[in-house]
Amino acid sequence: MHEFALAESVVRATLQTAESEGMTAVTRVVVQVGELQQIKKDVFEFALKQVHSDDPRLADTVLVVEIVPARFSCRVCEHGFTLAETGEHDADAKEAIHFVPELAHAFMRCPACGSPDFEVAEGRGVGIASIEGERPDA
Amino acid sequence: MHEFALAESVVRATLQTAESEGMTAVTRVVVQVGELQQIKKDVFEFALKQVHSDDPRLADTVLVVEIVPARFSCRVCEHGFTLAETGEHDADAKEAIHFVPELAHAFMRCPACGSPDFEVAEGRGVGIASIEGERPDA
Amino acid sequence: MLDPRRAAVDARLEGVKRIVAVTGGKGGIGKSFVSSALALASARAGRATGLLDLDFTSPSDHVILGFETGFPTEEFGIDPADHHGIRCMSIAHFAGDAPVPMRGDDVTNALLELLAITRWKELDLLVIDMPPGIGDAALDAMRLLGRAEYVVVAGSSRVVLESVRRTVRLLQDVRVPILGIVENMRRKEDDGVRRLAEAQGLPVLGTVDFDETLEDALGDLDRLAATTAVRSLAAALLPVVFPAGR
Amino acid sequence: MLDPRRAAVDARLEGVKRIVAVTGGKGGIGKSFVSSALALASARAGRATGLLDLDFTSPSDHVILGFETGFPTEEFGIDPADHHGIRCMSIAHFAGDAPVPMRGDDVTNALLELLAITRWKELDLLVIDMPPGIGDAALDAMRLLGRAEYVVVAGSSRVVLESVRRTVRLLQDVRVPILGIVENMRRKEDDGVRRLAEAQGLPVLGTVDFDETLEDALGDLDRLAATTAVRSLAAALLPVVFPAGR
Ligand SMILES: Nc1ncnc2c1ncn2[C@@H]1O[C@H](COP(=O)(O)OP(=O)(O)O)[C@@H](O)[C@H]1O
Ligand SMILES: Nc1ncnc2c1ncn2[C@@H]1O[C@H](COP(=O)(O)OP(=O)(O)O)[C@@H](O)[C@H]1O
Ligand SMILES: [Mg+2]
Ligand SMILES: [Mg+2]
Ligand SMILES: [Mg+2]
Ligand SMILES: [Mg+2]
Ligand code: NI
Ligand code: NI
Ligand SMILES: [Zn+2]
Ligand SMILES: [Zn+2]
Repeated sequence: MHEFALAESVVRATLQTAESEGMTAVTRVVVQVGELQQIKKDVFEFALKQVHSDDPRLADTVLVVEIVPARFSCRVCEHGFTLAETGEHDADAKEAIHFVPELAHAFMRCPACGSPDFEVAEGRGVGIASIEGERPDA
Repeated sequence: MHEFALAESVVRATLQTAESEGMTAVTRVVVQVGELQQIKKDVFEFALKQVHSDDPRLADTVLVVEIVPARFSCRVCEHGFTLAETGEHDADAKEAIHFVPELAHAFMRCPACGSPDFEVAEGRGVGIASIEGERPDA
Repeated sequence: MLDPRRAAVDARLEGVKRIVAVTGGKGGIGKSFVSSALALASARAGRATGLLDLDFTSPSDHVILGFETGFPTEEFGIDPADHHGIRCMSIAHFAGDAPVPMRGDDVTNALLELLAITRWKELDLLVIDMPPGIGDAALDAMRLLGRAEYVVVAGSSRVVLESVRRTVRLLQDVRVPILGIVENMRRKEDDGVRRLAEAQGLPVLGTVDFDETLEDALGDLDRLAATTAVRSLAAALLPVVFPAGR
Repeated sequence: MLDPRRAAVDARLEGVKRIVAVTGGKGGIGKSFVSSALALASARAGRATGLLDLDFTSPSDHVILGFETGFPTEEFGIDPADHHGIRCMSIAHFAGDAPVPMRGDDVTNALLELLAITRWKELDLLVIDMPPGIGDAALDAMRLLGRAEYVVVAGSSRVVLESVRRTVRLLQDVRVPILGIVENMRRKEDDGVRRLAEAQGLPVLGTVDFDETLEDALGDLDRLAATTAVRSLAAALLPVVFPAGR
């Protein structure tokens, strides 16, 4: 469950933003989770709730977790591909990529030319798409 | 005058594009030259004319050379700056950057924080912005 | 898109009293040996010690210290496995012996991810085996590990000296604190490293001779700790990292 | 924006009969020594020879062969200076001894620029001293130098072997031709390199012992050419690079 560490990062970053933007309450946070990292949405939602700091600004926050499909693009042959097209991977490869998505380059290959030199164009890991909140002056 | 080598690259790339797009004549090529590389516009125009291959498709090509101002952005302190703001550089530094613009990282520093870890956001080297031509079917 | 990991990095290192980053010029100079030996000596001196191998291309600390590279346990993050008192983290834990060809952005991402999820907890010393070169990995490590103090490994070959000189200039340019220089793999009397150190205004913290017995001791902590190489390295660095009474 | 440099790279290498790229695992293994020694031996065998140092972080060939690092002459591009029959190109020609901290994109750009403007003209052999690591520099060099054949430098330390194994696996993954492995800096009999080569189905092209006299010969071509190290390297590689009758 290293999802807790990621969830905690999201909460910290949210509070930093709330602080710097002078929010008195955070109403909505949209978190995007890349398909590549294979984080289970419910596990992450659970983790986010657990680490939901006791900061009052987070008391009524609506949390939206969206999974972003992974898209790859090969630097050698320019082929674009999806996660499914990279084939089946063994449990160790999946676990490694779950921890550090860049390990895709150790375990996945371009289905067209076999190169490990591809770009993860989308759907890598955890990002915060938006943070909405209330400001005293608004 | 290594401008000739760059000019020749432009001509080669132009002919490759003409070939792959089935152009019978290239009417207009817009080349953008980054300020950082300090290539003199007239020298480059002269070089381009000299290497203007005897390919008939280039016989009446209008060549436009535009200088693109350099813009830098520091990765450490996020300061954005221009070439002028990096101060005066000695002849060797200028010459090195003229050959390989990335040597800016050896000789220039962020004027705000002193770091060499900045991005050349624009105005690096030579690029072809557009190639227009006539096709038999057009 | 806001990257939440940056917010976590400092928090993950909150319980670490001191961060010593071992760098040098080119590869093969002994950065991994010095990092591993320092971590070993620190642990044997009773200090809570961590070791982070940031060479994603050729991780070596697991070979030198002989720690297992299976997946670390997950516990509200990942928990660096304890190897006889040294808490170790390396890309080899995840990649095994597969090559990990990564471009600059990938390196930045992998580094951020590791720093954001690894829970070092309370440490007296975290040793960072710095990535070779002065590209994305090294620049990001310097940027993200703001509290690190640097030890520069040098050797007396002219090839090595030229590259160490470049590295020191870069460290000075980016204004990180440099503890000093360690001369490694000395084969004969030579003052190249001392002169470089003087020219840059840095102390030579110690000299480690080339040690014929080191290779056979790799992976065996007791034998390693007894080598002349590890003992001279410990004598050079422990007093600097843990000054008397601290 | 279309990058015109890609179109030039192949043209610039048109007159080059053979491209041999020297790679290895970690740094310090002897890639620059092997590259420089091969170029030296080739030139002394009367072949038109070029040497391109692609280690932008720690360029070393100019130290080993002692060539000047002033700006090369411009002549419809840049003209690699002739150094006693070896036409040499290195980032050191431009950067002098300043460190060149570059991120991945910068490395890609600098590499493309160098390849697009350097006029090698007619060469029997161009030796590429490959960038260390398996990041942008190495991946781009492999991508852009499509005709290169690889020589892998290895050593018998366990630390080195593990990293060489990773490199060989990557070369095989990207399907570039591998001429074979050279064992360098051997200090004692040991079959680690031979076993690695067998396991990967590659020939061991030769073994170069650690040579105490090499350091003092650096920068002096006559002394270098007379060292045991350079002579055994030449004996190992010249027959492969220039098979009898070619
Ligand atoms: N003082 C020493 N005596 C003998 N061998 C050494 C010494 N220091 C390092 N080595 C060996 O030299 C090789 C390169 O050292 P390493 O620490 O891996 O360098 P780096 O991390 O800088 O690439 C390894 O095989 C290592 O065991
Ligand atoms: N066979 C050898 N005998 C003695 N010293 C060597 C030998 N091969 C390389 N060296 C020395 O080892 C150091 C590292 O070699 P180098 O070629 O720079 O490695 P790399 O390019 O792989 O980083 C240099 O000081 C070099 O002179
Ligand atoms: Mg990527
Ligand atoms: Mg840049
Ligand atoms: Mg190392
Ligand atoms: Mg080298
Ligand atoms: Ni997990
Ligand atoms: Ni010029
Ligand atoms: Zn592909
Ligand atoms: Zn700055």
